[in-house]
Amino acid sequence: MPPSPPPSEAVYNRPNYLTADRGVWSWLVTLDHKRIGVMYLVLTTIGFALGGLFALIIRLELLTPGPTIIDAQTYNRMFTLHGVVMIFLFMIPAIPGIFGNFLLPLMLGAQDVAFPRINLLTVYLYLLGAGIALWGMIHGGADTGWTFYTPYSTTTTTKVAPILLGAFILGLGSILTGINFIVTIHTLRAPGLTWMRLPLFVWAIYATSVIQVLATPVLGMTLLLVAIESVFGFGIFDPGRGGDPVLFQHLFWFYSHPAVYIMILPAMAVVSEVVQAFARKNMFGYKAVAYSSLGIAFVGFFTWGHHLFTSGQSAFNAGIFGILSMFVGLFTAIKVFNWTATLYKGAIQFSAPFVYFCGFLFFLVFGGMTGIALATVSLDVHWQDTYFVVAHFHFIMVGGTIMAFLAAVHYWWPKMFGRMYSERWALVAAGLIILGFNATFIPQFLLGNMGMPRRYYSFPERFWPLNVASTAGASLLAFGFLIVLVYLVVSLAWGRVAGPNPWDSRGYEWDTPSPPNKENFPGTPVITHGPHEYQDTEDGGAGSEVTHAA
Amino acid sequence: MNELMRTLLFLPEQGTDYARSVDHLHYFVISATMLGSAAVFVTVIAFVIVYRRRRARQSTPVVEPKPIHEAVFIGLPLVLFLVWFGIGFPQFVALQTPPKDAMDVYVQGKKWMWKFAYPGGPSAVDTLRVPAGRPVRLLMTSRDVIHSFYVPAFRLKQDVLPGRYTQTWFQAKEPGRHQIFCAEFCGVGHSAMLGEVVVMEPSEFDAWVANQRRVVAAAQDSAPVPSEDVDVRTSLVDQGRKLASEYGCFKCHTVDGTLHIGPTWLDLYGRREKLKDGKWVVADEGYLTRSMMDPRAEVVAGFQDVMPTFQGRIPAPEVAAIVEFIKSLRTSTVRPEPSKGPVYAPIPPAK
Amino acid sequence: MAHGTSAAGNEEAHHGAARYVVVWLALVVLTGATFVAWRVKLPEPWHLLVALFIAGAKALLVVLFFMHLWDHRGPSRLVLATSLVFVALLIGLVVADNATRFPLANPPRDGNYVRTGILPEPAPALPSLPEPPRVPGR
Amino acid sequence: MQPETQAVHLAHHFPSLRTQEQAARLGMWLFLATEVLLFGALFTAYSLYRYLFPHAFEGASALMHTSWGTANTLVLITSSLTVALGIHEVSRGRNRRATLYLLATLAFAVAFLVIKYFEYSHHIHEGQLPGRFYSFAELQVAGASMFFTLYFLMTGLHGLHVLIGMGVLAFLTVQVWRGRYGPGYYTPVELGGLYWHLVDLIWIFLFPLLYLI
Repeated sequence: MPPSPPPSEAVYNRPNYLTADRGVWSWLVTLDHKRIGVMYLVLTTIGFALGGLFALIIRLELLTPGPTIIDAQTYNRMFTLHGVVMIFLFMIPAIPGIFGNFLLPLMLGAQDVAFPRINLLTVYLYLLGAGIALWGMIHGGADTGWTFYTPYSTTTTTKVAPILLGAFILGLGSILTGINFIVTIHTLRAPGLTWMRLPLFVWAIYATSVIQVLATPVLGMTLLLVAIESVFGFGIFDPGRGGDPVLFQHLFWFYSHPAVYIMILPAMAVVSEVVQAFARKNMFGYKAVAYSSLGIAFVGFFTWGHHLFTSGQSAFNAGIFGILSMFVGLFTAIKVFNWTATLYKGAIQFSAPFVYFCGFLFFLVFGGMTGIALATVSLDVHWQDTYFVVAHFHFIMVGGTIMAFLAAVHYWWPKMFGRMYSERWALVAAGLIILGFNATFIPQFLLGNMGMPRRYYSFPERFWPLNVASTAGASLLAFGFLIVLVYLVVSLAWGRVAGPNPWDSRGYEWDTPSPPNKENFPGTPVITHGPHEYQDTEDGGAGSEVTHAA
Repeated sequence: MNELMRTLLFLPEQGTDYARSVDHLHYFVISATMLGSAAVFVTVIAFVIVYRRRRARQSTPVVEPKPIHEAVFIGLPLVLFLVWFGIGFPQFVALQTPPKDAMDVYVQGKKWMWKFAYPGGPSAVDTLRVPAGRPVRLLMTSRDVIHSFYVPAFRLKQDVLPGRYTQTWFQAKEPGRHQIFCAEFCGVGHSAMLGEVVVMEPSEFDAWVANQRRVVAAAQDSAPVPSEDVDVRTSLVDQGRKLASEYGCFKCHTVDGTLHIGPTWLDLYGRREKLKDGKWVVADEGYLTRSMMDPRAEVVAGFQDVMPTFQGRIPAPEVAAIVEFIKSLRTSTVRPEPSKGPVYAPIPPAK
Repeated sequence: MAHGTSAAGNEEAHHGAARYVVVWLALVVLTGATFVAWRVKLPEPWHLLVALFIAGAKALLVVLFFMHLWDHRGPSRLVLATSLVFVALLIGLVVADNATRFPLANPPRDGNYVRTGILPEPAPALPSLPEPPRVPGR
Repeated sequence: MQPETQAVHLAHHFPSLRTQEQAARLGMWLFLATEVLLFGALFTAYSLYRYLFPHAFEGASALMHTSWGTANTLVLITSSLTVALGIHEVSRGRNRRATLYLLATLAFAVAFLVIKYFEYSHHIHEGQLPGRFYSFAELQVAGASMFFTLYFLMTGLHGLHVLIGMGVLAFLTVQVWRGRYGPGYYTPVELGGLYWHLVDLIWIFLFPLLYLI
């Protein structure tokens, strides 16, 4: 373990953006992107806890083949709410909302995002959407699965409309965040910060915002059509009146496949920064990683059909979508190779964020390759709608996005709150989480191979042992997340003072005191070199200091 | 090698040649995945150990990729992925185009049961009998929502769309029994919508079909009033029991008093029922008929309103038969044997 | 400290109002043209193509001159182009799917199932299309 | 450009008013892209069902009042002209004439909605309604109700956008009349104009697809 900077040098910057103005009202009407990032941190963590609760109830129910703790109707509601809450309240808003908001202006040398008032509006849209969805859940909630396939979603007797309206409003918040970030990156870059000197975090957030802006409206329209169909019966998806239920699947997946890239691209953004900071090395193939983010964003729009291979879609379309899905997988492969190659000749500090990076890398490779396997059309026929698909996307979402989320929380915790978390507990929790994750989802791959369909309340005897293993893993995973929550909250008050740059990282955001001041930079910083250049940091090289213009 | 990999990956047995070829692609893909992730993992572990940080502010050289690196990083995975697609897609096209001489079977998915009908032959619920070695084409449709006909042993899955027909085919290798699942979420009974593919010797199958047809023909001759669907027994109560099983009422309502998704029918007729909104109602013919046509209007307290409406699906005489059957279910007159409605129990073929 | 004043921003300031009126006249003429094309009842494929072509021309005029894309180069054009490409992609692939699908997976064209090569002749009596769910009388 | 206009309108985090304008314009174009995709979903449904039910759509389209549709197209095109001229006048500082142009635009918008009202009431009276409510006797071909489902969905959503556009333009008219915007700073008026042109743009595509097939 390398010696961290002596405590005497670390000073807790006061007054900072947290203490600049007091009172709840100052938080409710703040336009400061850093405070909005902290608010998103609190809100999405609550969303994650709620979604996790539903997940545990599902895993408990699947402990035995027959009914265990709840009946079929409640089980159907549980997995629907697990899907809706996890995706719309955590996976999509979390990393862009927290770290995009907090770090983008710091990395670009700007005072704030382009439209601060719209930024605050997205927080209230998040609250409104989550409120309406929760109201729907309390009053019975939908039992259609988060995919709302018609005609089941339009003829079910449970209340689907509130959850659809909640998702619509959360989608609107997601669009506005996307617009905000794209305009910020285009117009508010500091002088000297050319596109090729942008941190890779900014590239990936830019790609995410492009998807958020261009894909979410189609979801909004589709959910609106389902609500209209279930209330008035216009027959747009009703096969009895000429409607085509597969059209809903086309429109839904046109959003939802790019949406899975909205979830993984911010994780790749975080990982690009973490690997450079903890290997103390510039990114191997900066251009390749930057352009592959844009590649994922654009080609990601052409591949939604691989969700419809067995849904009655024509073989001709299956061919087109199959080939295009291979190319989008290729961009992820390029990123993985470049991250691994970045470690070559580096100076790796093996602390918690880096452990999460290793977990992320392995799970993204394994999860990604199973994704490619799913895109070879004939294998998908066997795996579609089985636990293999459930395991695949949980490998990418939990193994990928949530690992990267934890890496980001640990890496930027000292910058956001000025205090260090306890390294020992962090490594213990990381180990538990990685172990629990494997124990939960590897059995599900095997269940998928055996042919256990997803969303099954009761299952034949032969699937029992693997389900017990998966439930055990799930409880271990939940325990790991709990430990992380505890020691992070504890570190807020009792954590060691971190000082401006505890990791001695050359990212632009580390040139501010921690926690940063309300107005990020005294003047307008002039950028004279690329991010993460460590070639002359030995014996206090001054080359890397950022000069502040008058 | 095939058996080893198949058991290693927990794959079900291979009922068709198509399943076998798909599994071979599966082994190729999974071993490449294992190799790829192991390679990345070992490289990372090696780099972490070799290039660990030695000094606090250690500087590192700037390493820029040479074009060859990018070419390999892009070329290798692309070729591998396209090869997989090249193998997988023709298999899928073969699955989607049944041979001309295939035997047709009409499949009908309905909320929480599978119904199979042979053109001009017998029909059965939840058991599909097919001859071994002969291609069988399934022409499938659904009565209500999207279901998905899934036989893991044949690596076969095809969604069943309401108001539309979808098709798929298979050719079972040798006799055996394989489970059918519904793979597209379709409500409360989604996990109970199981069926079975019974693969029989071709000769045995032909005998069975001929036998079934003879029974149906005989019943048609003896039936006094020729009606389009033959009622083997004539009394209204038995007809009601058969119709109740056909419309899937027994999936939610029991006849022996045990609690299930819907209220039990034992001693239901004439009982005073407390409704969800607190009102009391006597379960007479009117209430029984109304609750069949618009179930959500008067839901009995303590039960969810998940019953689908049968409005326009059951003709009046059949409604009357079902109500008669419910009226006959009184403790004093109920026969002791388990009253699971008789599904088309096939008559054993004459040896 | 702020460099550059904003007056130089709208360089189309020196254009007169005449440009808008000319564009408006062109739009009116095109609307008339499409109305006439409709009355003249062209043969099947051309009927739609001509109408869409004229609509495209009108849209281009509005976007370039009324919405000033003629003067503001750069990201705005890219944004509009990308969204149109994605809409075209969505429409193209959805219609391609239904065009190349198993014929019986589409609704019966004008009332009855067109016998295609898929079904062996003479096709056995197809079970009558089941009555899909009416949306409960809400 | 008077310094106090710049000081009043320049947000603290923008280096110059010109950057702020470029940011606002790019933000608006991104929002317009989402509107295009929102309607794109409906155009996809339209294209699919027109492919599946060609005869039903032709029969149903014959029932439409094409003359009223053409009138509506001319109304919206002229309203686009008047809003463009309005913005042009604001950029010249002639706020009084600009207000007149913007009021003319609002008048055309009202005219558009009135014509739509008559069309809707006629269709409702004839029973040419979407899905379950379709009770028009003469045209009983498969998919006929689907045409009217799409007709009411697309023109209804477009009408909603016309109403939103009228609200935005009304607010801007009041601000222009009060002199809040001058040659130095009139970005909000320009963005309001962009939104109105988009509403016109969508109708330009709706008109042939619904009335002229």
